[in-house]
Amino acid sequence: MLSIIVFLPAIVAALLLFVPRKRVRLFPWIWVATSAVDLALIIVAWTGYIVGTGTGFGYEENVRWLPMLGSGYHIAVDGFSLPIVALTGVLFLACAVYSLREQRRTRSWVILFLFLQTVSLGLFVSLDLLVFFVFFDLSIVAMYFIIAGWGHPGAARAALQFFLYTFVGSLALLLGFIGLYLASTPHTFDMVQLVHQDPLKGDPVVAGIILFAISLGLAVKTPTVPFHTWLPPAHTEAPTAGSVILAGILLKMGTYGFVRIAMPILPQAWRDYALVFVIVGVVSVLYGALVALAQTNLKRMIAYTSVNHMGYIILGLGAAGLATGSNVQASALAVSGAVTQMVSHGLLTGALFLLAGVLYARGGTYDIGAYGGLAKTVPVFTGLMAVAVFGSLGLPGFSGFIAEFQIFTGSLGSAPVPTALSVIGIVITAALLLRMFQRIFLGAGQRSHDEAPPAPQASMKDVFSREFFAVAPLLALSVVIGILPAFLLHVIDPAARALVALVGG
Amino acid sequence: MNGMQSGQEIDLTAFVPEIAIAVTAVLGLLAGSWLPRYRQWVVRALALLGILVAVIATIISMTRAPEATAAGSYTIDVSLNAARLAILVGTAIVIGLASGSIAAAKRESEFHVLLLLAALGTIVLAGATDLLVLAAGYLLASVPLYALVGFAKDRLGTEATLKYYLMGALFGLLLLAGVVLLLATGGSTVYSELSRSLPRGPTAVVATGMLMLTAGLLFKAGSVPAHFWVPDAIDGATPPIAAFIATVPKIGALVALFRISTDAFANVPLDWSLMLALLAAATMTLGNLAAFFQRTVRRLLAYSTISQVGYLMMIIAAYGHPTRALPSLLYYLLAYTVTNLGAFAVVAAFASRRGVDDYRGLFRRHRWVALSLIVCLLGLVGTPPTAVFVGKLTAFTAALDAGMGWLVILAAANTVASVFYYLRWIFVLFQRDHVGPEASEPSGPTGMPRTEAASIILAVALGVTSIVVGLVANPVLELLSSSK
Amino acid sequence: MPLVLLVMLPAAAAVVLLLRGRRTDAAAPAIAVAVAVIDLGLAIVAAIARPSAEVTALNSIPGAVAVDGLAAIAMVTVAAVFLAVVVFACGDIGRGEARSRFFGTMLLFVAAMFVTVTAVNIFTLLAAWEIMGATSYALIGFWWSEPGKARSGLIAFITTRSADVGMYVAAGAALAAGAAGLNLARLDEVAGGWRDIALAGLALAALGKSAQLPFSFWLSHAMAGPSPVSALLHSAAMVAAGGYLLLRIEPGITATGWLGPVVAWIGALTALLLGAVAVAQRDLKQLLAASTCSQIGFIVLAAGVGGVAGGATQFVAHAAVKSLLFLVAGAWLAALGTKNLLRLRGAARTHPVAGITFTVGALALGGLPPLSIWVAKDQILSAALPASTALYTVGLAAAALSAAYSAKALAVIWTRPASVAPLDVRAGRIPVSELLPLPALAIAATVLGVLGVPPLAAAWSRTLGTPDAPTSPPWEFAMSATLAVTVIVLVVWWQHRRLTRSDELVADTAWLRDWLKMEAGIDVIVVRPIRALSAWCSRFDDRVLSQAVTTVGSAVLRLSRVVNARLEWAIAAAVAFVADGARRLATAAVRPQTGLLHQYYDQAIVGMAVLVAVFILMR
Amino acid sequence: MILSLYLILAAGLFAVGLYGLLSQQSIVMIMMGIELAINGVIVAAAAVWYFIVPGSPDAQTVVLVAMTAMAVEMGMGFAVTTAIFRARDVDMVDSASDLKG
Repeated sequence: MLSIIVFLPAIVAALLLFVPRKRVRLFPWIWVATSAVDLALIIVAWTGYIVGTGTGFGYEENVRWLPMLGSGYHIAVDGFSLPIVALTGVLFLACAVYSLREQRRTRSWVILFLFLQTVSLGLFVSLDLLVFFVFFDLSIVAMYFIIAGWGHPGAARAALQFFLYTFVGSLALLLGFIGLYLASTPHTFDMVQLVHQDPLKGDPVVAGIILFAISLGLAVKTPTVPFHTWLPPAHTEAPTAGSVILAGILLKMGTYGFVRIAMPILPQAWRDYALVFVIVGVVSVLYGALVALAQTNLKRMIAYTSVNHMGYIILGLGAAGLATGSNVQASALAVSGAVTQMVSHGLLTGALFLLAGVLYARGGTYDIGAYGGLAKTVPVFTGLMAVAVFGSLGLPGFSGFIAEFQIFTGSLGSAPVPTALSVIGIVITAALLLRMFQRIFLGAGQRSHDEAPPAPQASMKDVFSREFFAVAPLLALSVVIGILPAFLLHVIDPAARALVALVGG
Repeated sequence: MNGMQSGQEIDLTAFVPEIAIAVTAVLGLLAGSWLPRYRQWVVRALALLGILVAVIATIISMTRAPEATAAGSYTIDVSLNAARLAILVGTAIVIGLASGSIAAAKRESEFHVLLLLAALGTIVLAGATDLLVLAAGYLLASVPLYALVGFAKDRLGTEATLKYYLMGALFGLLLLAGVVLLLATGGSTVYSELSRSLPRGPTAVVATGMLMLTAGLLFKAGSVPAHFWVPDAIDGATPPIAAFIATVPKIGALVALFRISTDAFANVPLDWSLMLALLAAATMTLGNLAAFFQRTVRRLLAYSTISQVGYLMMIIAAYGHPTRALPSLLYYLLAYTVTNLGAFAVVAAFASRRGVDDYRGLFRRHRWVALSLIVCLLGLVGTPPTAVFVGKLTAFTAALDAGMGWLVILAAANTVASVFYYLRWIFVLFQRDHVGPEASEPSGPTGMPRTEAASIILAVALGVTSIVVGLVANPVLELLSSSK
Repeated sequence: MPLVLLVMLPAAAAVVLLLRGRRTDAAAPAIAVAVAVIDLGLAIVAAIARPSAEVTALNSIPGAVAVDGLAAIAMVTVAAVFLAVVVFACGDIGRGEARSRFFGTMLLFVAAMFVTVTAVNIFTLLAAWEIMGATSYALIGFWWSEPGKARSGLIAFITTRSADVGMYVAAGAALAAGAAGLNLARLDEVAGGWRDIALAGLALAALGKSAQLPFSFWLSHAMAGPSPVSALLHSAAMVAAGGYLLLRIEPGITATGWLGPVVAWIGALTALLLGAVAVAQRDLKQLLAASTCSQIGFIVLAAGVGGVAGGATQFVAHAAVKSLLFLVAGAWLAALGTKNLLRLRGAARTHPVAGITFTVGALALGGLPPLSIWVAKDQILSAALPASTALYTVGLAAAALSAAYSAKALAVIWTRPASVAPLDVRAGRIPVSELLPLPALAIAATVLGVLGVPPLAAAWSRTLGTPDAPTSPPWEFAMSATLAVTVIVLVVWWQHRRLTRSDELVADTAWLRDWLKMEAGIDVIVVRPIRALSAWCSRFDDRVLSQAVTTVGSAVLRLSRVVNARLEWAIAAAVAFVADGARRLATAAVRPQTGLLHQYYDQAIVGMAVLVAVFILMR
Repeated sequence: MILSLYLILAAGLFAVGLYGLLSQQSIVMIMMGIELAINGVIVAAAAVWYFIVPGSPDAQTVVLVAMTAMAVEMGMGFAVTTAIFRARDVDMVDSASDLKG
């Protein structure tokens, strides 16, 4: 079941390689169909999971792949992976719908994305460090080609920077994994066994080193300050769908790695260094918000808000490590908030990037200053953007609020001052997002701007149906989570409690 | 001398592969001198047949227990068998690559004969457990290659062969000197004897002898400080030969180095492991750095092979933990053979394109070749799930296990650096859309010579193989770690 | 069930209207009115039935609403005022406008307000609270195409939200303190620092929403919105919600011990200073806005000194009065196209209905006995008196000021315009739909005073579940009453004279001049100081407070620019440095490959020699 | 005692040869140097056989191997020289330096 979900896109991609180029117009539709089927399967799996145990691992598959190296093809879903797998399905479907009109080398485009979907799904379900790493690296490769092949003029450089940066991270990750492998007896890469063994209980120094290596790898991917400098150029140069997947899925690989690997396998080390993560989180929150406030390029701005939103996740997870005594239950709230934030950020930032793409398709520039008073000409677009903006500034009724409220509430007990500081982040975020919204859409009309030639706005078309149906579902989903979060949180909660039971002091 | 008593009578069946190759070579020579030029393909077929026989024999001998034969001077065990397989398969692939350019050329038969002899020498190198056999193997593996590098007799080829030959001569000299020194201090040339007697010898002399002996192997492997020939020879030779000298001799040399380290040098009161680690570090770093700004694909691949040898030496430096190191080394060698030959196959398929930029837009016209090239290059980087990734993984594990963390960190850093130049090549493959029309291409979609079809097919096949070998790494590893 | 309907109905209607967009513009008013009527009914039902509802939201934190005495009162008030405002808006928001956006947002807003008043725990409260803020942004910036409108909305939203930070912190603190499910009612049970933090956070959020010092300035920006919006925001919803929240958590506030006085003093000072500001205003809506601050200040004061009953009375009374006044002001704005006091002169005469109702409202606002606000104020003051005399005095002064500004407004609108250039009557007919709600509100403003009459007051307190309000000594009533009356009379008389005087009356008699002496005396003794004080306060309010905020804002901007420029650059530079070093090394690494064989030889031999040396020395 | 003399002789030959192949630029001269050095090796091997491991065939074989190597490399060397001379009539290594970098 799970393997089908994971490999269906790749199989389709492989088949597409044999379809003659004449049929290229079919490709986007095939992609849409595939993603839809995959999503349907995921939903089936979700329901099955709830109907079944509802806790622990479901749909477990464990095939001996490299017993010599104590590694196997071990996959399953649990409260952490299931929501993100679902998110993956949704976002890829949205991208598929959005790129129905993709003209440039459609064939490779579709194949790459299908491949990337398999890679992402595989990473989120893998319970084996090597399998995780394999997918982790392949995701970098695929994204490199997407950025380099379809990006804006400066893409080559940005792509290379992205690749080198994240590749360094992945190697640090690999070294950390090897360290875990050598530390465990019997030697194994299997996460479940490693959690069971807790190999480095007695050796804080080595545990610290390994945690550092792993965290470095994940932090680059997440990204947290100060490893985030690859993100803005990558986003700015990447094609729209690429940015969506990059922000919505690939960034989650980092944070997911923390809850899946770093915390449960190295609980003691996590406790010892939790404060570091809390501080890194807070810095990312405030720094990201401040820098985003100064941006004039829409995509850069959204990219920096990603840094800010990821910061909340790190903060929550770090606080879970600091929790003691009565706060442990609270930290369960923080962890589930962190996971919720992953989903929420995926949906909302995905929507924001899609809308940015729509804007670029109209105006030909991401420069905020080049627009003004668009609400007159493109009401529907304006409405969508307004919803996305309010959602991602954490307004109640959207998923973002559910996530951030849980994180703040759960973290404050364990880390009062950092949390209080990071709450300020939501004010700054609100200010900058609304400022952006007002400059582009509200006001008398477009202001004359020196650098950027004013975008053609009288002739500006409102969103096409494909664009609408790519964005609207994401926002709708975010609202559903914001109003009825129970269906999501009940899945996450057991996993969060289990994790806190491991990590909580 | 107890080696003498044991295996006085030599069991020839154990040597079937070597014999098969040798016989094929002789037959090829004879046949080649009689056959008219347009029938010389017979020799090629003959060579392939001989290789096939040798491969089968090797597979059979894999089922038998390891044994030291010929007075303990030649050991047939899993490492030799793995080396045999890699070398034979590699040679076969090279023959395939050459089939296009060499077909019906005059002296085709000599080409194949020389190739077979070089392969034979390399096998001997891999199996030798006696310094003399090692020296003989060295000569047999080197001399034919000198001829092959200059086979085209063109301006660059002759220069390449000149440099290759002179470097080889120098390091052969050093190897002989080393043999004599070790013989003088150890009183024997058999590894098992040496491992017992060397520790008692005068350390300085032993150290000198060890290094001089190793120098020869370093030359074959193309490692610092004997790496100077690698870029020039690979650049000057024809692509098939370049593929051969960049891949096959290294197998024998590295296996021999591992063997001599474990069997002969293990007990010497010197930090041999650290010595090898330093050599590995120097080699991988220099190879990567030098590759950074190479403009022609052959030199780029040449330097990348140097860096790969560095990673392999990292495993050898961990010879103290053979249970982990040996399978890793052999697996890495297999993976490296497949992947590297795959990359060279692409080069052979498009021999007209020397510069990296000539590959602009390849993805457009030859999707499959381009894909397999990408696979191979990313494989050389060590991207999963290609074979080299598993190799690198085991290599890192072995080195960490041997407590050489610094070396692993350095290797990781080097891997990152290597990404830079591999990606530069890969990126060019897609670049066509940024530059103008297809007219700017050296060879249009149809303009590609028919004769290179073999190389193209091989390239794709090798790309696929290097992924498959990565995915089914486990049985291979189990096979390789069955002994020791 | 009625509770759920009460919230869901407007919410659902809002969603429909907002999603359909302009297509439902025609139907929007009708829908809104219908919903408002039903809601009023539901509110009354709920107020009697006292239902409660709960949905599972977060793990261990439900979204829960329930109706207790305070909530019941607030609900009914909100529903009533909302109905009035919506009816008014049918006329005020013309056909051309994006009606469905307007009414949709209004409905969303009121739904949020209902949740706010009935929220059981901080989670529910915060959710509704923030939605209220966001919708207020949308409402204030309703005319987004006009420059500055959206900005005003932004300032309002951001200011209130930065105060809401307190509420987030409060939620965390409450959870850390172990208040089960962040229950508001349980806050006073838990002990220790967490409780104090939680309550302080809540109080901060409340003060921000209710535009108390030092947050007051956003309220004057909120005037950018349409009049119905101002009416709703200032009377019963947004601003009042802050006071309401303080009343709700009053037990906790008193439990902390230190928080009570702080809150009380903030309230009292706001009442005083903003009252003075109001007096100085020349713009009717601005005047009303400032007066809102000061009136809510009394509620805050009540919460600080534990006078929940008085606070609640003030809440209700002020809701009626202020919505009335704003609606009238809006009506005039629509009809006469101005809200400038001087140009509104005599408006009451040209529009009698509006004028009379306005008068009633203004008198009530001025604290004229026995109108509603007088009663409320006295309840509060008598609660403040035992707490501290100083507080009481300040409150009294504030009351006097409120008398003053109401009187000023009254005098202006009633003074017959100067004969020359009368503002033409036919210029603005006020549509019936706008007049409709006024009388009802006026009556409410009048009669709500009965809540203070002892028997009813007792029932009132029981409803609220608070101890009976301390009955203050008779002299207190007497004094406040006389104070209010005197001030009103004096100011009206003086203002009226001023207006008439400044028009004509060229020649005047000595005894009149004597009057003038008296007038001068009053001028010197009372008016000048008030003027000066108010002028200073308004300057302070404009310059210092809002300036402070703008400076903070710009400072943040500057900081962010610096961060963006310097740090980003530094990190990038570090990466670049590494890359550059690698480049150098790379070029160096190729150098040995000279192509000259004898140099290869030399290098190789030297290398071997070095290796041998190293190897030997290494052991 | 005598051994050391032989060894000194061998070392001398080796050193001279090494000097030759390092100092010379003409291919033929370099080959001469190599040959000299190999001769040194042969002498050393013979001495080792005679004085250290008499009776063992190893040392003798070394001598044989060394001589073979000498012969083979000689032949190879002249082949290469003629080849490059034909290709670009030079016989100095420093004039064949197209492949570099």
